[in-house]
Amino acid sequence: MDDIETAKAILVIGSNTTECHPIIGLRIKKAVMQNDCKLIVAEPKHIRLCYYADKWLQLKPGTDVALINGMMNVMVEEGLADDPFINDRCECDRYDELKAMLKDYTPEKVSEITGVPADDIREAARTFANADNAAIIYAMGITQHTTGTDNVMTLANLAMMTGNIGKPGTGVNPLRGQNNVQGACDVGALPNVLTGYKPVTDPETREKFEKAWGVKLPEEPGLTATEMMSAAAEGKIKAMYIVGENPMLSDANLHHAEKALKNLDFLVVEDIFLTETAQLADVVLPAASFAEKEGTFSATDRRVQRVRKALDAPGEARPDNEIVADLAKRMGYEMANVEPAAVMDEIASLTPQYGGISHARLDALPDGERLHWPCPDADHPGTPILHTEVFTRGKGWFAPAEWQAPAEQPDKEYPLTLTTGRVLWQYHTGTMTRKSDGINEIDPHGHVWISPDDAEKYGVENGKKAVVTTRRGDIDIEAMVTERVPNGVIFIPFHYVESAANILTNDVVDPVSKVPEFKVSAAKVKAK
Amino acid sequence: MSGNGNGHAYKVVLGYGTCGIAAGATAVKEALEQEVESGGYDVDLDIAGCMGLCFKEPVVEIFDRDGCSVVYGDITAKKVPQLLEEHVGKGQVIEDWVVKKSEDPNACDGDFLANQLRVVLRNCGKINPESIEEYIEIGGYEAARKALTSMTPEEVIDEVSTSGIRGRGGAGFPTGTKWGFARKSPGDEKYLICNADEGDPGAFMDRSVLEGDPHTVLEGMILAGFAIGARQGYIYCRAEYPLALKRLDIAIEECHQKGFLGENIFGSDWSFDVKVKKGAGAFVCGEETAMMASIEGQRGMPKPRPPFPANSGLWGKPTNINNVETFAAIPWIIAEGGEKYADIGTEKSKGTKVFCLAGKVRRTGLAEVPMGYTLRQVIFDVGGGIAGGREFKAVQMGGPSGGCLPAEKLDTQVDYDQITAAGAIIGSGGMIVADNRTCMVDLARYFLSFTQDESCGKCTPCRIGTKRMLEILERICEGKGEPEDIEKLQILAGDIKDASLCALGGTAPNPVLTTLRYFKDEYEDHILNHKCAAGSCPALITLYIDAETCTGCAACVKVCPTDAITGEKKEPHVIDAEACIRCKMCLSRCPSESIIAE
Amino acid sequence: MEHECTCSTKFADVDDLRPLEEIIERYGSEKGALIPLLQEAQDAYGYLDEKIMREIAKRAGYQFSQVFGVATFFAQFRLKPIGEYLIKVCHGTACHVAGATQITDEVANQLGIKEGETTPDNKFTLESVMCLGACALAPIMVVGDDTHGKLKPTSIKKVLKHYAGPSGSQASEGDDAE
Amino acid sequence: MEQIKVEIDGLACEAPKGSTILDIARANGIDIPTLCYDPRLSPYGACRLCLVEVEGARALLPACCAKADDGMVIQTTNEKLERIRKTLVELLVSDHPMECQGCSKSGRCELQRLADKYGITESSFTGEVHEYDLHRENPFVMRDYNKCIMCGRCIRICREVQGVGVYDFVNRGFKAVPGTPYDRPMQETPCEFCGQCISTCPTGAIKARPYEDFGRVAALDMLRNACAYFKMPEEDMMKALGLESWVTRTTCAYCGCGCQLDIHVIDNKIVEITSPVMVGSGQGNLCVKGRFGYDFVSSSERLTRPLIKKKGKFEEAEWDEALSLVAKKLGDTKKKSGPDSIGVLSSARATNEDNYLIQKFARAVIGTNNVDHCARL
Repeated sequence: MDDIETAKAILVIGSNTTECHPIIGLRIKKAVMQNDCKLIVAEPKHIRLCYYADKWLQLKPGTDVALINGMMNVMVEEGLADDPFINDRCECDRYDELKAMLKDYTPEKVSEITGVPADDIREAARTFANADNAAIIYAMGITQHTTGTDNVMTLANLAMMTGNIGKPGTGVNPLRGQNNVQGACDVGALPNVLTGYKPVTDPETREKFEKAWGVKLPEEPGLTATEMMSAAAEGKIKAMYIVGENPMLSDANLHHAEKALKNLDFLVVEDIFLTETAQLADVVLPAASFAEKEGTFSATDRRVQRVRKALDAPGEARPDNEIVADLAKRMGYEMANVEPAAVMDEIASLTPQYGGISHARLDALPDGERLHWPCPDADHPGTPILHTEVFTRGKGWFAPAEWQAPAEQPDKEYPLTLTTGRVLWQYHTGTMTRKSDGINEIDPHGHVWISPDDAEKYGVENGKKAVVTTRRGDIDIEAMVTERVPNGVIFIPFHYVESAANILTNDVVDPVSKVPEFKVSAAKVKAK
Repeated sequence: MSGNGNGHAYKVVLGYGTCGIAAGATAVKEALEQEVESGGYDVDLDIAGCMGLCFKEPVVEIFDRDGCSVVYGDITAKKVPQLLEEHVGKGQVIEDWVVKKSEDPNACDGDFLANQLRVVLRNCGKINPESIEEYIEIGGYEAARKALTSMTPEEVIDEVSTSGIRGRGGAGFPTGTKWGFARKSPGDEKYLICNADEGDPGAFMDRSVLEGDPHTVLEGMILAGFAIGARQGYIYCRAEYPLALKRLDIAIEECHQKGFLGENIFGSDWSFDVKVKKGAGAFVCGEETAMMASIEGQRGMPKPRPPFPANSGLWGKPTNINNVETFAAIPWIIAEGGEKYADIGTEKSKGTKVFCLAGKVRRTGLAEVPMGYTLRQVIFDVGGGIAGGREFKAVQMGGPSGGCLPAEKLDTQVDYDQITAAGAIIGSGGMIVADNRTCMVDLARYFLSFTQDESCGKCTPCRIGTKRMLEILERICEGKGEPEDIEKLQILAGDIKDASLCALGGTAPNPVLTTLRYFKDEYEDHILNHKCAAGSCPALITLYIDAETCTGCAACVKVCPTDAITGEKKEPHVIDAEACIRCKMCLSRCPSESIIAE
Repeated sequence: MEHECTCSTKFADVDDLRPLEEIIERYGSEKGALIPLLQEAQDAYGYLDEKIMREIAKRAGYQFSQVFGVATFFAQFRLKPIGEYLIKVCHGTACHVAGATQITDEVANQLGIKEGETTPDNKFTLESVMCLGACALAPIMVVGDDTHGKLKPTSIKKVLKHYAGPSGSQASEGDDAE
Repeated sequence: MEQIKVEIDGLACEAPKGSTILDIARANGIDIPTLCYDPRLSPYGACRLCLVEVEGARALLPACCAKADDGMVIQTTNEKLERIRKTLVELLVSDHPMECQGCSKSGRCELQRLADKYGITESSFTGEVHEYDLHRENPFVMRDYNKCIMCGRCIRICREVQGVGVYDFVNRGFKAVPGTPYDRPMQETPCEFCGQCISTCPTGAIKARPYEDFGRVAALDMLRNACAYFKMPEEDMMKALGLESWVTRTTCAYCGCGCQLDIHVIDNKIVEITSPVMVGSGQGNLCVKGRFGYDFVSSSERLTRPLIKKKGKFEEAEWDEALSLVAKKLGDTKKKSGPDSIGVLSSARATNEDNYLIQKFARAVIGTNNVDHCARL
């Protein structure tokens, strides 16, 4: 991420970077303000980055694939693609297939789908393609769609087509939603892979871990979080152990989540607060916060950094490692040394990417204290930029994707498109930020953002309560009448339990990633 | 301009610059127009910029068919009918009103002009500044045409280098060298700036040139732009000079029409244009980096140099900045040759310099003299000595960055190095003459309060240092000075000079340092004896009425804010020293100058 | 001298944004045009109201803080309304030596206001300014657009009288130089 | 990269071309005092403390701005330079309330350090001092411009780094002061409360208010008063008291940018969060959450004992009881309905080590791959 500053063009799509990833936002701003970088922002609502943008493409929610295909159409038509890179580094027949598909995505047609003027699409395409090095930054605005996987593939197509892979200031850069999403995935907190993304279905992998752990391991991939909820609702999952998560505010279609959790025979929640989810639990285990324990986080750019204990946990709260180990012991499994440093050594021994990472090494590093994985051995300096020579899988693989409309379209009864997200002041379900007095003084409650025209149309007043309804349910929330959202679109941040946006969101998921479509639901609004 | 080629018997030219207008030239203009019309005189009426005879404004010059002229001063609307009737009607000169006659240059006050050598001011007062035709008629724009059509930029720079001219804005850096830097600095986009932000109190030659001969400045800029490779020029002019701004706008418009500015000027493949930027009232914007910040739309705060503007100036591009007087001399240098210019002046200071004579001198106005004249020549031969027959005490040169030179330095030659060695600077060329009623401590305090007021506040020494110096001086003027204050002033002055970010702060202590050098006794008098010998510092003087000359008119009584003056009508009055707050309001009211401050 | 100039121009009301829009449009996207924008806005409205500066910031793409910073840096900009006639007493060196302080005192005395203030009838605003470059006629002051030179405290009353009548009805004879 | 050689105080130094004199000096362990310098910002050259003498140069050069040329011979200290620096500090002190005891910046105030270095307790140049009102109208940023030394760092960091521009200088000369237009509260500006201005302010002019106000200050006050009294930097004082660990370097638990935090703890309470300058992804910059969002750690609502729901109500329990119950219930479910009837949700906010153990627990202990976290949410 440090090299973002050197990019000469940046496409930010589906990411309100300055509010959700403020420090990466600083890097983007620095690139624009001090290094003459051209910034293209593709985003339905007006975000702060728009002030710095050369081009703001105000697309309709859920039309990202169409927009990017449109930009690529322009690049092909105008000969702006990086042909040497494509010939050298990518599978050429796949590129031909992509080109064939792109023919239909003329700027005019795309303009109809996305609402972005055709000339803006052309200009954005030229700006991006003509920059020496151009980076793409995306976040949940790309992934939280039924077409999330297509969205990501399409962005990868764009980066490969322009040769913007494997150099400083380029790449397709996902911004992870939470501090250690990257790390949780790296160490196997996923149903289909073990650490280092090794599939559970691979016998060799299993054998390695079985040997290390001394037990037989299940062969079939497990259920994802959203599937577990459905399975719980159906009675297939009977007990759950939830550590530090709050699906009762973060899941799509909360009424469904509530039903699922209440249907469980047994629920144990381990957290630092009595969250909405913990309140449904049979047993609640008090955990230590990040400031009260040792360990590591892996940031969004694969930067592994230390977490250190700064103070003692309150009362009898215990760090997660001790609780899990204690529980395992009571269930007949002795976890060897669960001191965090020893655990990291165990991870390193089983995970090639983390092979050279240890607490001792991180602690001995001078300023910066980071190692980017892959870092296979103790002498390896880490890898800040991926794919410099070849792609992980060899030749670059273009995956053409046609645009598909979001699962739920506005209609007569629900004429508005609801999209959700975060605001600067709050974080996720507010477990942490809403316990901070100052932040609550500045940002005491949530708002539904609505355009002045729509506000008038639906009789909603600025600063007054409104009722927002979708097919899943309804919430009361204060209205903020603002030109930052276009007509036909409303936005609600999801941090606030008293006006929980996820009561409204659609729990239909992307077929591959299983990510729900938080970003698009059909909704209606009226004054309360 | 010489003669009047268009067939009239006389040409009557009215000096119509800011000084003239302030002295009532507009009424004179109307009267002239009305009288010529009603009297049916065979007269070509015209206006011109300031001739520099500020002490005689409004000024009217009348030319006959042979080009002989008579300059009349102190003309009012009431005098106009008589002037036309006598001079134009009867052909008789009104001797009492004459300032100068062309056939007898030294008569009357003519020696004011006769003792000058005018290069920069060569056209001021002679041509109508609002007419490009008049400028062209006397050879204007020939230098630019010659350079653009037959010289290389390097040749232009060489010619300027040969002339030896040094920047007239104050620092005295060789202009040719400066242009050479800008020329050599890499980059296609370069800028040229004309510094017309004449901020030094007491200097007004730039205003006079812009009002009297704007085309000379534009021609100088065209030459400079060509020489360094800049296609865009800016004139940064004070908003306090509305007439100069108006005439610049007219001149630029005329140039566009003639093809002297814009694309492919003079039929060459060179393009150059000029935009006027109006200053917004900050002395510090005379500093190059602050001026550029201001043109860029920022607070006018200077930046450290290096990088110098020649490498990284306006919008980060190579930029060359010269002041009005420098540009005004360039066309002459190109037309007449650098060597001819170099023949004038001293070894290290070539050419002429315009000084603004003001203060307690008899003849105030613009004096352009060859470098090397002595101060005595300027003040006494040109300026006619001290007004009111008082005694010369000091001359303040270079405004707030300069210093005060005493009588024993009157024979110093006017030349960058000698004036600097004496403790002042040539600066922009202000010369304020002080007589024995000017308190030198108060003058130093005045300049400090000026720089303190104009400090941008960026660097520590200037922002707080000059403030503390001013506070010490204020204490001294109020009679509350301590003996160690002089040492404190000296420490602060030295460190502020060394440590300040820009020239404003770096030169701010100069007025204090030179007054300490030449008039330390006055400081000591204030501190130790609580006396202001000049009778200037209110806290240190007493006012009394000379009973012998007082007529008892009671004019003073009416203005006294504390009713401290009493007396019977037509009898000598007295001032109650206890009640008197020494505001000196009465002093200027007294028709018989009977009130004395000591 | 006569007063044909724009001394008695009525300024636009700050609630009327049309003159400002015209100014902003004229400068378009010209780089670094903040100072001329403020100058023209002040010419149009007589001073820089918060509303006007906010509008300039928004429309011309500046931070409001930057606009305010510039407006408070330069002496020319005024954040408060002024009277019909702005009186600027020059305090350049020549004027200082020639008694500019007494001139300011006298004007203040005559009008019953302090430096920087406006008379209750909104007729006059008194300011001290740096050198106006007419040093040879020191001390001088400018009323509206008219320059008055070689002043003495005794001549102030007469000068002010010319402007004191109802708006635009100044006395015709105006040669105040002595 | 092209290298140049210079001599600083007699020491031969080598550095990449384009380095400033200050860069080279600091890289070689030569201390040049500064006040308006922050490596995060473009050089400014206003405080004049870093003036150095360069052989052959017409004037003293500010080391923070002046680029070194090959072969330069530089003196960073001599009698003249030290005299100037002393005068400058005295001038700053002459308009600064030297009430260090009671100022929470005591011990890390850059002006205080310099005043100590030059032995200045009060200025010999007395005169007018500013009397501004204290600004404390928002919950995060407290401004006391009487302590401002006009280095402009707050203005520049807000513009150059945060790209916001809450402040600019208002007025000029001695009257100039950084401020919001019309002195409006910061909530009425585009302020994002990132606190970058707090992080760069060299004196007590801009401070973090939460750490001033909320009853956490008693111990800190004592510490800082001690620092002021003994004229000791905070770190040295902590070391002297044997409290090395009071500042802990860790990684922010919010968005995933991976900013490095220094958590300052006294009496098991977080008293301030700062970020080390030029270290980690934030380079010393944080956002409102990272800088001010850690009240929750010491919240009274934290869970402190295990809870077991009995008859629909939570009751506090011993760890042993709670864990035994969980082990039994999970074991029973596994036995009855198979391991895949159990789901485990780990946390994207937990550490790598904890996540590893949790998935290991699911797979090795329960025997299911039903383990996931909220990556998708």
